[in-house]
Amino acid sequence: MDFRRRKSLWNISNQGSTRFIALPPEEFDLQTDEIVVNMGPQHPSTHGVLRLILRTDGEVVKQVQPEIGYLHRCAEKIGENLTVRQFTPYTDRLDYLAAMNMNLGWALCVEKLLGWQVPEKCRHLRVLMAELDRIASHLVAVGTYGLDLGSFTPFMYCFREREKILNLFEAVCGARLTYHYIVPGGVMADLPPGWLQECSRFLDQFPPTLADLHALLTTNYIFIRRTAGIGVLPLQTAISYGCTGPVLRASGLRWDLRRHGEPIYTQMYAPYDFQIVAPQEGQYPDDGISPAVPDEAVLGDCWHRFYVRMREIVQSVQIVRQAIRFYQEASGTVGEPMKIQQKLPVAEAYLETESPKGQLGFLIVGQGTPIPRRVRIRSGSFCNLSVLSELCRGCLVADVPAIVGSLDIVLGEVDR
Amino acid sequence: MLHPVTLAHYLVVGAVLFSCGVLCMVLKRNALGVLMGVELALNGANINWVALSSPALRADPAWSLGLDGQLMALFVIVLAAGEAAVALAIALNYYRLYLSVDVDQASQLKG
Amino acid sequence: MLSWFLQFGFPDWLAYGAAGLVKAILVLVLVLFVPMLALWMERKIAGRIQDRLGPTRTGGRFGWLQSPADGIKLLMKEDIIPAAADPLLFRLAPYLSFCAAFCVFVVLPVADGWAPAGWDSALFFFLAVAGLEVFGVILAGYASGSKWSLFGAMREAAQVVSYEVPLGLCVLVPVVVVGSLDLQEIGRMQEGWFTGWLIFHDPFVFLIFWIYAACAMAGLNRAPFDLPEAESELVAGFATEYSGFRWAVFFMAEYAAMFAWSGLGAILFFGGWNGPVPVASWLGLVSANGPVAGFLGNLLGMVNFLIKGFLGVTVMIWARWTLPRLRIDQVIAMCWKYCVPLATLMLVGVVLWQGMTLEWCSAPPADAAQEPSSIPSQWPGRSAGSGKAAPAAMWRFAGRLCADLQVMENKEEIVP
Amino acid sequence: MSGSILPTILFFLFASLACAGAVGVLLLQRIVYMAGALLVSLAGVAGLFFIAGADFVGLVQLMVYVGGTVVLLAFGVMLTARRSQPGWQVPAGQWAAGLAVGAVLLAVLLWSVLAVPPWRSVWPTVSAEGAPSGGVATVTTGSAYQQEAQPGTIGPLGWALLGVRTDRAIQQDSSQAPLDSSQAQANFSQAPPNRFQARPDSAQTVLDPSQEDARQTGRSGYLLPFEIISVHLVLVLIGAAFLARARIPFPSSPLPAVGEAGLTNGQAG
Repeated sequence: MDFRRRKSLWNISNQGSTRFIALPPEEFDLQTDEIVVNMGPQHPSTHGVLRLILRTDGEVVKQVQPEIGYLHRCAEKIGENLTVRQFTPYTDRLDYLAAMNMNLGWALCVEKLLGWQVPEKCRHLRVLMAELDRIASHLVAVGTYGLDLGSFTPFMYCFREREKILNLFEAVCGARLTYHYIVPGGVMADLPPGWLQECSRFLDQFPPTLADLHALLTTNYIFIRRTAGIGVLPLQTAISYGCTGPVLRASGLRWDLRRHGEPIYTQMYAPYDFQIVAPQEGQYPDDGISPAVPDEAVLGDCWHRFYVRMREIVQSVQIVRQAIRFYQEASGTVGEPMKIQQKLPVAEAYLETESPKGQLGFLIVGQGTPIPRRVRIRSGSFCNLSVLSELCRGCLVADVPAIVGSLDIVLGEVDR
Repeated sequence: MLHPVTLAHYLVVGAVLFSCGVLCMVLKRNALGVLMGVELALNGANINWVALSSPALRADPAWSLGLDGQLMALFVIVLAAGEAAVALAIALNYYRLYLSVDVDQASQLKG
Repeated sequence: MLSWFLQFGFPDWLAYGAAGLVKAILVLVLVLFVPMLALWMERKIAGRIQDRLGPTRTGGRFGWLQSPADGIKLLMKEDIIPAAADPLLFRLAPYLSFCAAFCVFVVLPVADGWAPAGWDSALFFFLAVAGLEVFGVILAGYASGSKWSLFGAMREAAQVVSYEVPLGLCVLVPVVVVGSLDLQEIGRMQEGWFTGWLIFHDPFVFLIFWIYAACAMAGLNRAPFDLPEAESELVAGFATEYSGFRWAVFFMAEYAAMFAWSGLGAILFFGGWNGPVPVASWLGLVSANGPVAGFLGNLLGMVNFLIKGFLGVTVMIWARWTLPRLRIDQVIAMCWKYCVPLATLMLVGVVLWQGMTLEWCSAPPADAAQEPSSIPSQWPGRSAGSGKAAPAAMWRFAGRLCADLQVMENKEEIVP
Repeated sequence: MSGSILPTILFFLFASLACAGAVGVLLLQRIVYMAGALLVSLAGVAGLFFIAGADFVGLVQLMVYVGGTVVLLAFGVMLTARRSQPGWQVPAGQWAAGLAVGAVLLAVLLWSVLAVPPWRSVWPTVSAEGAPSGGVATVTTGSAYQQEAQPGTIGPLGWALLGVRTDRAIQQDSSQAPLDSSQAQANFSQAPPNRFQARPDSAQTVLDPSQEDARQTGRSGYLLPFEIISVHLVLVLIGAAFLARARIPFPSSPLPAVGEAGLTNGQAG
């Protein structure tokens, strides 16, 4: 047990021991005894089995050290013992809140390795599913963020809408959490009849919920006071820690792999019209539903991270609407799932895609057999979590859930 | 002797509280314990004030303290609250310096 | 009740004891009944707010047996005391909390004359005893042997002790108007139409009510001020290690205190047991028409009071399921930076308002010799006014104030 | 009413609570238990105040002392109690010496209390409804706990803090009443003559009203002390806040390593 800790990747000390760094004391605070306290792994607001070791002085957090690995399931090692087709369901278990995006990243990476190209209809169907799941994932992020701040009702609203998306997914693939729908070579099955109408109906009735969420959270004064100016992540720090996704964009960088990624990924999104949600000089372009930025908000704080997700939901709704149209207009098939014993070339491929939590990268090293020599997963949540101890230094205990929630991590993806 | 409660009954209770308070001040090493002793002693004194002013115990106007006693008790209570706040602040500062509230360690001013 | 017992020739201590016992049982019934109903209301209202139904099955159509079912479940649960806990204090803490919540009902008049103890300092007793509830929570937090509990207890201590100050100032404002700390007297002052309620008396009382509402919620640790048990930060705060019956006792104390504070608000600002329309006096249900009519009128008044109290509870439930939680520094800052100065301002304002609307300020100074006649006989300043060597100005001041308080008691000056 | 045993029962209940709490504070070793015992003791004292007829003082005791000061103390205990336990035993010799001195102190106090016979005797009391009306004041022996008849102390206390002594006026009336009846005389004469009876303003002296007023100018209330104490409290508030937030660096404390942090979790004491 001790050995594992000494080998921890999260040894943030600069002296090579696991002792905490001695920090200069805060001058103007009621200093008393310092407590070392465990937040997690069984804690309501660490979003799973994350363990945070807090060194606190009263309510002031001196240092936060994340301890991870409680959900480690050797995903990469499993990938080196199965064929790539067999490993596809395992990618569902990485970010189980956005399993379609996990499937998509894996499928695209395998196709890149094999040099395959899926039919146009399949591409639009994949976009449709990926963006619907992005909505679902962001709804969980937004709802649980409200929960982290003590507001229960938005959580119920978010999950009510998410249920509708899950119903759609269930109609498509029979599963509500681990879909295994987007597979290398195509998708498992075409849409059932009437599905697109159901989806359109969902998209029509969904935006009022967003307005509710904006009223209950985004523009709520208490919410703003709890999030604005808290956990400010400067752009340079975000880049140097490898933060991606909404966390990076909230710090002001207009960077989205759907536009800036590799061709095999960007060509999927090329026909679509959507904004990359990132504040430019603290402001966002108008999208018709989102409220204005409050004065208290600072670029890169928790409020912006939350708000970027809220706006990305709007953009995803827009993409899904377009995808429905493109899918109906496209001709051809939705592709053919690859054979289980499909041999891989002796080559390697690395592809990053834009998952809801951040950039998701898969590395596959083929060795001429169906089973790859090496599978490596670059997880967005993991890199985003790494900046936590930087963000939490000197904050209050109540801010820790606020900051963790704003990073929107999923432990399945962090621990893999 | 026990049945109608007289002034002496109250004064005996006050004496017990006062003695316990003084002993606490003397015998406790924890600064907060000493503080509690002070509070006890003040309460013992307060009982005397109130008892000597009680219309039930001493009704006649010339011998009773009347409201004077109750007012003094009020002032004592209020000042004790202030005293406790300051003493607690001192104790916390002391704890910050020495990581202890043992009054025996506070010997820096000893000649 | 006391005289009823005395007429049978009981010794007085027995009569006192018996009367006290009967009253205590009545209060206990109220204190047990109120949390049951409030809990059911909380479930139903929360459900409706969150687009759910709440309990529907237990006990029929509205799930009205849900609270007793919960109570039975909690009673049947295993009694767990953590190994690190201090067993004595851990057991003691819930009862201490409940006792304080129970004791405040002793002075709460549910109808004219229907208070277990009608006391001329009832309001002060209420404040003093309600402040003792904090002890149970502090002891629970300390004795649990858990760091989260300790955090919760420290928050509770800081928060409740802070909010006692603005609460004390808030209740003083209606007291200045009425001139009595007796809750029954305050209730009697507001007889008649709803325009006679104190909240409509002058702008300062109207404004102070909102401060009172906010401070009462903060003093009760209700969301958005539920920091001592903030479940997303402190797991469950002071109640982390509690389960089963002991937890239920804490819970009952919380709900009983909620009702007590909203009942106090009803008495201080909304006429207490007097309905908005003087139905009881129209129907002749006053004690002047005989004991039966008086009893029926009081019954009506009790229904009025309970409705007002539960309306207050409903508002608290509404706020809880709508708003995010504040942070501890914001809660304390709100107390000291906003509530205390505002309440002080309102207090000064209402004193000046009373001074301006009273005739002794505007009327020319009367002849000193005539003054004693205007002073009511039961006011002690009467006899002293005749002395020529006395500090005449001071006695005149006192005498006039007495006279005006008397005028107000006769309700000739209550509505300006 | 004079034979009522109820006040006596209540007195002994609250007195035993107060004394037991005080002894508990003295004898208990754990600081948290001491705080609990202090709570019991102070609450008992509040009860004693109630049955002595000082309802306002009792409530202030509950509110300020029990609800404020002891909470403050408990707060301090929680902030500092983590490593204060081991090696804190006061030596037995000091205990013995302390207890001996305390016993002597208690003995002296008790002696001085019991040495004054009037304090041990039951006092003549004036029934409250009789006196202010100027009618025939009935003088009864025995302690009169007539809470219903007493007007309450809040108003008079408030007046006194504003500088107006209304209670003195009542007592002036009652002193004009025929208090020096034979029964009262008899009662007084039971007490042996001592210096307490030599006070010039004893009850037997019927004062001239104008003279009484002249005396009242000298003790016309507590406005000045009230103001002084208010200012004092503000200063205390500021001073305590300043002290508590002083800029003294926290010493580098030996903190547990991360590995030990996991093991020591959940143990607050």
